[in-house]
Amino acid sequence: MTQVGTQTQQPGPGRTTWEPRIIGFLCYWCSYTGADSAGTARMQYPPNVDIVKVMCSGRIDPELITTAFANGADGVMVLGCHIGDCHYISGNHKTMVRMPLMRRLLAELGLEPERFRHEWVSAAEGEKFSKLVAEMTEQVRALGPLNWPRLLYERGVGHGMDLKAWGE
Amino acid sequence: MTSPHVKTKEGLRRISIDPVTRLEGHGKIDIFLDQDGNVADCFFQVPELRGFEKFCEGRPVEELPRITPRICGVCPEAHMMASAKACDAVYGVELPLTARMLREMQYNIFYVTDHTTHFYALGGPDFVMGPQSNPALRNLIGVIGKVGVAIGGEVIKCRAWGHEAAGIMGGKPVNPVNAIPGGMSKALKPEERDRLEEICRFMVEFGKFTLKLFHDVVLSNKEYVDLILNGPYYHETYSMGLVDEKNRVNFYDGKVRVVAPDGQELCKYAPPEYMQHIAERVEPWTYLKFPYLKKVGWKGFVGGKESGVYRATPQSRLNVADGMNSPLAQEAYEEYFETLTGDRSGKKPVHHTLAIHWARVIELLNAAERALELVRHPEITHPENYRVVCDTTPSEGVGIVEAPRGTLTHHYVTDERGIVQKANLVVGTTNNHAAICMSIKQAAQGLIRKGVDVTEGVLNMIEMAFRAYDPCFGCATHSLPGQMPLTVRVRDADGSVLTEVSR
Amino acid sequence: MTENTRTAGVPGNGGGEEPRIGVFICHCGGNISDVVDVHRVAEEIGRLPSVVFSTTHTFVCSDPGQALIEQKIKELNLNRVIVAACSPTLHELTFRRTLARAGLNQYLFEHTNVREQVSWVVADHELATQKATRLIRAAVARVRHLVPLEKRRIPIHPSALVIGGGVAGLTAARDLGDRGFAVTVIESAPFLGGRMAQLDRLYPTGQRARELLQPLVDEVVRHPRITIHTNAELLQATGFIGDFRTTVRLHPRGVDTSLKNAGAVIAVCPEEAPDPFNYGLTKRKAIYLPYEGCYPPHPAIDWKACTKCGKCVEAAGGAGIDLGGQPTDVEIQSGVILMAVGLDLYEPRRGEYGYREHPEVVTLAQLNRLLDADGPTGGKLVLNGRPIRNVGFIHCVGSLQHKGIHPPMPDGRINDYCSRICCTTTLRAATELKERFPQLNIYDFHEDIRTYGRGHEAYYDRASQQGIVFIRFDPQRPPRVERDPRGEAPLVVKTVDRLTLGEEVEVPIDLLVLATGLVARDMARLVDLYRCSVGSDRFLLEVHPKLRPVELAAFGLFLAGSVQGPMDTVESTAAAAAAASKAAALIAQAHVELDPFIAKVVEEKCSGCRICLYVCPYDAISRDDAKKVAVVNQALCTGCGTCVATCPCNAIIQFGFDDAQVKSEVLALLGRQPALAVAA
Amino acid sequence: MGTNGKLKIGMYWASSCGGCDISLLEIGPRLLDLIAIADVVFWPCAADFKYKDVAAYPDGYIDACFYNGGVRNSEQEEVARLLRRKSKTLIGYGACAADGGIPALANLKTVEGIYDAAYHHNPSIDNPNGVEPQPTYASEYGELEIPRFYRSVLSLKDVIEVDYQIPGCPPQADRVWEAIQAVAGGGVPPRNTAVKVGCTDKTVCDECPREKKLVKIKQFRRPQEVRPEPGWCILEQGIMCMGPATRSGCGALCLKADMRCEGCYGPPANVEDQGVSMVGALGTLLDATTEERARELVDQIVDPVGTFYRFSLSSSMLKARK
Repeated sequence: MTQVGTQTQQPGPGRTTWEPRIIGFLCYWCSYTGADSAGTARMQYPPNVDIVKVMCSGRIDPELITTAFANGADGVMVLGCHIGDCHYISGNHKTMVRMPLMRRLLAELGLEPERFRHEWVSAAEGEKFSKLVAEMTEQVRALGPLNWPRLLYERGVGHGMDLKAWGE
Repeated sequence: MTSPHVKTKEGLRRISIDPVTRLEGHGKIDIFLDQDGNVADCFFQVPELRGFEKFCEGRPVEELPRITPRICGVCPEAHMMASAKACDAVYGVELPLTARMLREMQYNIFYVTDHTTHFYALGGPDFVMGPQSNPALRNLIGVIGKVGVAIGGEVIKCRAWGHEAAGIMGGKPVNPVNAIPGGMSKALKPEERDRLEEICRFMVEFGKFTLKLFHDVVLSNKEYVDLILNGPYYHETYSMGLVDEKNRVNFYDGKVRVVAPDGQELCKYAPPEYMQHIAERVEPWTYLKFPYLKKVGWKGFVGGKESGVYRATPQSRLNVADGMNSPLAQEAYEEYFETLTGDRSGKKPVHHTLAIHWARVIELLNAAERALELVRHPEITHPENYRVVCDTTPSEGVGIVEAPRGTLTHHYVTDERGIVQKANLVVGTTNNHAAICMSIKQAAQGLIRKGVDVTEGVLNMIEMAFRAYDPCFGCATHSLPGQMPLTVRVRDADGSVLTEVSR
Repeated sequence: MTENTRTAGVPGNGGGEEPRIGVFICHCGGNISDVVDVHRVAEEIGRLPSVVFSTTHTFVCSDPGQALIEQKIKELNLNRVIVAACSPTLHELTFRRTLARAGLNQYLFEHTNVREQVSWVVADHELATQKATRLIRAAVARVRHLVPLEKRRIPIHPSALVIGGGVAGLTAARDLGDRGFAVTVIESAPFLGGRMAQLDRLYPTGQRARELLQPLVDEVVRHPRITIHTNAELLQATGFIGDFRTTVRLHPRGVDTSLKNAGAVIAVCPEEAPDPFNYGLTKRKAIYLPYEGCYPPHPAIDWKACTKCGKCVEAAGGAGIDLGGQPTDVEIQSGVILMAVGLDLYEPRRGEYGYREHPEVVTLAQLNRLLDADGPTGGKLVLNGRPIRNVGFIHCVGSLQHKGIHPPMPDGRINDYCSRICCTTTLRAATELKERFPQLNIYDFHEDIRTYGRGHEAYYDRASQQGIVFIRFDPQRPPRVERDPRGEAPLVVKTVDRLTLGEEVEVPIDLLVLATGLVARDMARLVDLYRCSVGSDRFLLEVHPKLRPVELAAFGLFLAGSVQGPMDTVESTAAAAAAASKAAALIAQAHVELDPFIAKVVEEKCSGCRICLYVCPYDAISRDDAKKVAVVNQALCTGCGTCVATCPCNAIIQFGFDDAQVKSEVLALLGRQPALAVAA
Repeated sequence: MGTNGKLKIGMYWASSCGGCDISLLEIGPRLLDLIAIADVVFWPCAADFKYKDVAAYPDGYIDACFYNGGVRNSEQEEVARLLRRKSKTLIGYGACAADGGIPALANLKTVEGIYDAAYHHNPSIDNPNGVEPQPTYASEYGELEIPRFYRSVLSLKDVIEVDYQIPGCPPQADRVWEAIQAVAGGGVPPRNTAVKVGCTDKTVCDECPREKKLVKIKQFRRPQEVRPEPGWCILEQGIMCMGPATRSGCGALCLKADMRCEGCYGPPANVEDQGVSMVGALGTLLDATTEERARELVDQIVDPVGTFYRFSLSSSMLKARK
């Protein structure tokens, strides 16, 4: 199953061992710019977190998070402006409420809480960003592959489910 | 569909009353014949398990009165009420008079609706049309044809009005939502009350009519009375039912009374004590458990004073009670025992399985009378007392009501936030599971013999033993208007089908 | 350079037709290509369905690079373009314009960040190459769902409202007026000039503040296109960019220009109140003029202090004074609004370095008033009669606060920022003192000294030459101010000097000056009325410090001066001028064009549940009760997308970020779609 | 169509409670209208037809077959496949068939846990030998069979292709009748898409008579803890009402009884996952401006998964992992 995840998640030649596949939803004005400043400062961090940009963390529909897990993500990160620093006044207040609730919901659905992380990263906090990515990558690596669709399939859920994407 | 490779012991034939499983689901009868063609053994299997007891864990206790009714959408009120009473106990709250009356009234109206369905659609046709009559007519349509279209209209009206009443009180006609810890979710408005009284008045008339119909069609028919009294439909078992402080039948509240086959009281327990009196056996060949009387003990599928097998049916409820809580039903109650015991002193109990139908009709009338009494109570529309607000710390509680199909027990344990940690449910029909197996076996033994053709009529008479209980395995065996389709496949030792009879 | 061209597909310009995607991967010199195998990436991406062209280029942002994009769009009928290069914050707009020049809708573009977020942070070439491939593959999936968008066009009323009559507000007003726009200035105080009027001499030139302010005020008040309202209170605000409607309440001044003998009239007034202009060092009458040459030139009445005794009316002979005036409300229409409300000075807590416990402890602002030739003491340095020998300055009072050491402000935060102007102001004052009173001993207690501006450092040098003693204290152990037990001087300041490697020092002090920092005004009303973004330092927050430094996120709102953070007069006027020119550029057009990335309610999907009405920070969503659906106001919407995540029916979409686009991106990143190597 | 030009319809019930069949009876007098336009060729609880009859029907014989209940064991899956073959149009009837319904809450538990509660550790159990039901059991006389118990409750569309679905627990009679007419009339929406009929494309809020005051939730309350103010939005009063994230069609009956919406009509149209849709909405409804307050309010929510997915766990994005 590890191989399954790996082959499709890591196209091209090279590594065949499993690598955590993490989706990071970032707000544009703070966290995405924060990621940029980590780059400008040439801070090295693991490549496992792929960034999806939205204008405000308040746009991060919980459905996007379940979409990521349901389609094979091993972890999900949600990063937004610090409270009080929202470019859109209070957009991140919604994030501030949704994410803890999301965390509980995911746990009750049987997902390790460590696979979901929600933090505030300002445009200036490139270092915090790179640290978070490194931490997240390691804590997900420690948990091993999630591969939710495969897992549900084995549980007998969704007999009609197409597992081709997972190499079957 | 028992698969062809199923092995049967040398020299035995298997009769599998099988589409019960397939089409109504949830019920499957296997009859094994010995070489002489006599019944060797008989199994009634319930292939359904949904795990409510487990997934109630983790739910907020106040939601169980809305979750557990989905155990049975035919008698959701029974679960809602038992669950709500368990919740009251969990919070240790005392209900105001209005709240208690609202619950009991809603429950009695439901009783009328439910018993109506069973008598006219399920049990009745056998008598009205005759047990061996043409199956195509042995159904509600047939009944209507015989006793008149007007009556059919009344039957449909009774159900329709019953569900209208449920809607008025409970929001949804099916799976109502209005019982909460501490009472009901809303008060009864005067205009709603007026409509309910109209409905209840009608139901009392309907109950009287139904009882008269039972007299005219059944009791005045020598053949039927003989079948009831002398057919292969007689077990002596313990009886169980809920009684009020005057030992009168009460469906909503009271103590559980159990009497021995000879009528002596075995015990009378309050809900929290149920565990000292009831235990449930597990058998590997069915998903449904077999409750029995702990004090007497489990001796297998046998009747008598030594066996813990008991029945919780309308007849059982009459057996354990000293009377009814409404005048007309009381008259009927006395007549019931006089007729069946032939003893004017009102000797009890009776054990004639088919007479359960009669008891059910008496209960129908009783429920209607009781509902009318309650709807007329001046306090019923009190704007405040329809509930209390729970501010105590929840812990543990047991709630018991009489479901139409038997004593229904809900038992919850919660944490201090009222989140359910453990749930135990002893469901109505389950009480009768062992007895049903015995009744079917007895009927089969009485009816299937060497040389006897297993005809459709024979099958129906086996089924009558079964149907008398109005069994509700996920309520699947309700058939409206017809009856359970049956096929008997007679297999030889290799399990291959020799003959097949269907209807 | 690698080219992977496929010519299948239907030509077109986005919107429904079969996508024809062109991908341009930038080497950025070697910034990207030294780590990422851009050729391999281009090759793999070239094999994705709908990608008809994929290539690499040394500098895609260069003229030849852009020319290549234009050429390929035309040549291959590309209807989607992806550039994988630096961060979109830098060149997204550049490439949008490129598309526009090529006649392709500029929003059929996606900018993938493979420099800041790949080549600069992932050393391993293989991993970097894989990551770049993933990100671009996601972009390919995303652009398939792009549709052509048009900018919003909103008509502009060619006028501006300036809130605040200080140096920033006045500068901005003049610049806008000179450009020919109608400008209204509203000032809450009865007089113009703000903080600057209270200053004495300004670094770096040492000129008198009011001498610089005077001509600006004259210019503004004489300006034909500028209307001024003093005593003006913000009441209501509606509307949006191009057509704001602001209602202000004009409180009565009590005095008008027909008053002739102001001096005599003021003299007869029996009521006195502390004079805020002198930071409470002196008192003033209930009818007063703050300083010589103020504007308006005629007095105002402090209604809190006035008892309406009528003495002034008698003295004035009945003319020019009205004690019974009522406020009037006026509505001001404007296309844009400039925020120029300035800032406040930090007021030390009682007991902070002995403040308000020892009369010898004053703030830097108060000292400036004392040094002022027109000040309360006519510039003489006396403090309740005593001659002064030792003067101490303490820096960073109310600034650079440290968690755990400084108690938090009422809102629970600490002022961890540098107020920027205090160091130089302190040194300027100290050097002036030393020049005017050479016998003084001056001690400068600081945690740090920041003289960052042009000519600022000169003050430090001069101070050193003048023998001013610098003592650097440890922020963990700030100076303690006590009564001098030996009575040599009223006070003694005890601290540890880090410059002398932790030597304990006790300095006798006659006058202790606290260099208080700058804090944001209480702008609750303003923030609420105009939906301003506020930073964690409580100052208003610009859209982007470099890209859009004087704009607020809500369209049509500009930041003029120190409302945005601590600034000296130089920076304040510069910022104001910048805001004015930005605003002018906007209202010079008949229409403004805004990015189309806004929210839209899909009516047939909306249940009218009203939940989105709670969410919009800009009140851009209302409910059409007739249709029972929500409606988004295009001009008010800033495109944050919060309502999209809120709507339980998925009835709200955000152009450029709708669910299909974002989800397809997620799926592609996870290796779902589009399937790899379809036509390989 | 039969020779008499009438529709042939069928009804089956699987892992459900029977409420669906009752609800179909609730169309009452119109039952006769139904008989007028359709022959019931298979409806165990309403007419006398046998499994072997169905097996004998040619494929596609039944014009419209209503299947209620989810799929929890091998038998129910077999029947589902059989009926799919025999039916031109197969309709998933009720919340269980459409989204798993309340029985799907069992997916939050392991089968071992379910057996443990049912057969081993509940207080009234007397099971000295630790017996559990077995798919096949060798009795003294011969082998007995019961269906295999699946590890999860599946929605019908997880097992077979479904043409239409009618949501609700149970579906409300009027809506059902409309749906039957629609289907009988050739079925307006395209088939084989599991498209939901017998409901509207709005949410329960659309039908709810209660009014919002546009105040945010300051504290969550449970039904037994408060008497809701009549006429005012239940959710704004802090009672976790699923109305905003629930498809309409029921007529907001529960709210008329002063109870919160349980969500029985499943996710709104255009929404895949009922639970996260509710989380999205709640994000803006809670009265929190600090993280502490936000956490405080979130902690007040009891049993999110059992509340947000009470009827739709089987059709949710993540189902459950137990």
